[in-house]
Amino acid sequence: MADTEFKPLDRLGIARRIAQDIPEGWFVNLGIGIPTTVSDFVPAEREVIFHAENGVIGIGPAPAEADINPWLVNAGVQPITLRTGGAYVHHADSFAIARGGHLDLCVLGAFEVAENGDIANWARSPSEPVKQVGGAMDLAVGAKRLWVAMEHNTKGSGESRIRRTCSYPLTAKGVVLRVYTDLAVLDVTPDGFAVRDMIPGLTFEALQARTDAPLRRG
Amino acid sequence: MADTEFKPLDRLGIARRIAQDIPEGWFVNLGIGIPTTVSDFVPAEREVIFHAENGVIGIGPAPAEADINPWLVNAGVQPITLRTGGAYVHHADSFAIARGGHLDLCVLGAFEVAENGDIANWARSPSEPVKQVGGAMDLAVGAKRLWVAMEHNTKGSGESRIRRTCSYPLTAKGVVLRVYTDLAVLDVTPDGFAVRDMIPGLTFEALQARTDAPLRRG
Amino acid sequence: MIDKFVPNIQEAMAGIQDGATILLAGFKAGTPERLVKGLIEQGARNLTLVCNAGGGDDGPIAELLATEHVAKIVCSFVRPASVAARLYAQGKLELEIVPQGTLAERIRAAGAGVRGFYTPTAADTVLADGRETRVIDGKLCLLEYPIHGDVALIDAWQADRWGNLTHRESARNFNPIMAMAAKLAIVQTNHVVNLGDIPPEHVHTAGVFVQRVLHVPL
Amino acid sequence: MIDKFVPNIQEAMAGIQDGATILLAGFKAGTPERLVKGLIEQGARNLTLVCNAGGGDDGPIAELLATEHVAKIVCSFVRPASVAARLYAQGKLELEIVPQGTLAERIRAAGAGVRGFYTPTAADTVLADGRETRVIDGKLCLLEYPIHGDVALIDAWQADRWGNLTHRESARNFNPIMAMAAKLAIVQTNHVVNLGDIPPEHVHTAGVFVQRVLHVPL
Repeated sequence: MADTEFKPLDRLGIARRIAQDIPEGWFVNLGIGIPTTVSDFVPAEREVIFHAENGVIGIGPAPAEADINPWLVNAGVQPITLRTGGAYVHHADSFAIARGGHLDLCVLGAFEVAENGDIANWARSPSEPVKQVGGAMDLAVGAKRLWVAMEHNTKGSGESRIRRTCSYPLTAKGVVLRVYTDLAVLDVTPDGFAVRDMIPGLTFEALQARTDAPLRRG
Repeated sequence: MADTEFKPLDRLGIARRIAQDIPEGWFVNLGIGIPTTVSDFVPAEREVIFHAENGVIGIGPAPAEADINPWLVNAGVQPITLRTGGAYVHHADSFAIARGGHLDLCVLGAFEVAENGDIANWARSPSEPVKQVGGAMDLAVGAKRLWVAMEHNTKGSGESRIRRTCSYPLTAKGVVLRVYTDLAVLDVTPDGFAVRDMIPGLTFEALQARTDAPLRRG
Repeated sequence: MIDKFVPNIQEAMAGIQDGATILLAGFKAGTPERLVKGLIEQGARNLTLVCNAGGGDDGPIAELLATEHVAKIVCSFVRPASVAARLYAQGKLELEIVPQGTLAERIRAAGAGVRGFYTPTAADTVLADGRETRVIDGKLCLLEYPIHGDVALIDAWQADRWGNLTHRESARNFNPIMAMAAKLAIVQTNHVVNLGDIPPEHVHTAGVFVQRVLHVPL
Repeated sequence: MIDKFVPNIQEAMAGIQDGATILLAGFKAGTPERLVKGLIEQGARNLTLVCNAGGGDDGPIAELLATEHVAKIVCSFVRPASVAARLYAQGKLELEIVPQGTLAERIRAAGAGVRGFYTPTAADTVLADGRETRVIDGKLCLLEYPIHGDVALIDAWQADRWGNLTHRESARNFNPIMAMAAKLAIVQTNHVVNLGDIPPEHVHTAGVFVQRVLHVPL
């Protein structure tokens, strides 16, 4: 099969694909990057309640420039709105939601995901001077389900981010349930990654060729 | 000196005596029994803020019968009012106030207080089937200051409740700073009880005769 | 459309299993009495009941205990004159006494994902006999574990269809933290309001913690 | 009459000692910028700063760090392009990275009298290297200790003379829990209101946690 036969999803395409799988009624936290844009693809009439670490429950669509409220930002400190039925809580209560198992889903970006569900998303080396942990470790272990959104391969060398084992420092061990990439949707199972969906035109073999970890047909 | 020369305080008299010593601005929790009535003797213009374990900050005077609000009770489940400036919090936040060192003072009743500051106020034997712990252990270790209000001697046999060591199960060790009884005000010091005040007509010797623990002149 | 309202008490109480742990909110005020009756009618047996106190000779807790569907009660105190005290004396009720602040904190810990914590409360009392303690910063502390509920029975003043709640005055007490700590939080509310009628900064218990709501008018 | 208002920034910041631990609230929104300037003017040195993130290239945290009065920063992440990152690289700033939820919970623990707690967050990461862990219910947990502040710098929307506060929308974030966790909570408020103007069920931070309030109009 020729690589030209398929077109990888762009970042918004990954977000759109994730949005398809979120049912009404879920409480969901979206990490920074691709995940943040997932909410744009969930129609308002499908009531999904988005949570931000800084104490916002029920994030609405981004405001028009003229309607920006400097007191109201999301976890990426971008201006947001609150939808009807939302609520504000303080930081410890907000993380009680995340850490206490009350989020049906968290979607995080990552550098790498391993076939045992390990996730690495905060540093490229343990000695990295700049440590961007944020709330990822709390969300990764606390949410009922953790999905990851990321490109399947690194930009430069094309290395697989879907790995037998993570090479970067871990965010948490054994927590990822599913990965959405620009090429496929992979479930983490006791027997490793199972391919649940692929983009049109991509074959299993071509996907495997781009993937460090062994894949199973879903 | 003859015993007839002094008149022990009644329970309200003990409460009144305690109220004299509470300065404006303190946050105070009052236990059940004698302590509850302390607030009646703090004039409203001296702003002392009373806290109840069930999440009330700023207890006001008892309501008239016609004004009873069944949603508003104190830790003894008696109807209360809230004074202007008061607030409601939930039970964990309420005990965060108590346990986190935010109360300037807690006044508890007790069966016994020992010269090292131990307090026993919840059971007469460790095997007692009926255990009335409530919030006393939290308050005793959490408040900045613990004062005790109680009769100096037991009703029947007249045994001293001011003791070298407590005979009943402890509520907490080494936490009492001061005891207000119907006979005296005693400070707990590194050298044992120091008499800070006595009721009119009572001599030091007569007080010592009624007290198990050795006393020092204050 | 998310709608957590249930039409009747049977649906509110559906599925409660024998052996379940029931968190029952209330401190006199704020006790969901209709739900307690519903639990009796529903008939689940061998329950563990977690509540502030063991109740009296009448009232909702006494009624529930009198059915002998409760095997164990976890609370901060039991009155001598109470159904609970008599059942305990007869060996028909197991009893776990927890200081009230520790009880609140253990419940909150369950809701917040805290797996254990150290508190000085009760550390130097008989309640710590045979249990794990450690000295932290020179203070003897007792290791306490979270109290998770299978079910929480919750009282509210107002509720909307997302399960956002307000509680009146001191009727708040254990309601917000017990809702957090249970897999299934069942609410009885005096008033039903439209989504958005509770201002987002005034929500006392966020809908993320609530699964079912029954309207029980005053 | 209790009156926690101070007339100017000098009195607000008076007495902050060299070596103090400063809890600085805010998540972009809710940062008390006037108080940060006041801290710079006040001139205390060798400070430990506890805040969500290390700030950027400008803004209040960057300004404060640039004065080199801060010896150590405790936060959940540091941006590569930031004053904090550069000072750290130069060896002029000590850095303690704490997952954001653990940070919030440690601050709340300080306010609530919790002496230590176990959390799965970060337990299986390099942040746990050399630290105490234990398995609770099959889950690896990390022992965390409270973060107490000597001073908290707090932002509010409204304040009354007892120090009761409201916070606007997501500007609540760390403000209520940092006020709880410090010996001296200094507040800047946009609005001054009369006692009682904040309804008792809508107080976000109770006056019991607040020591000084400075009016800083919008």
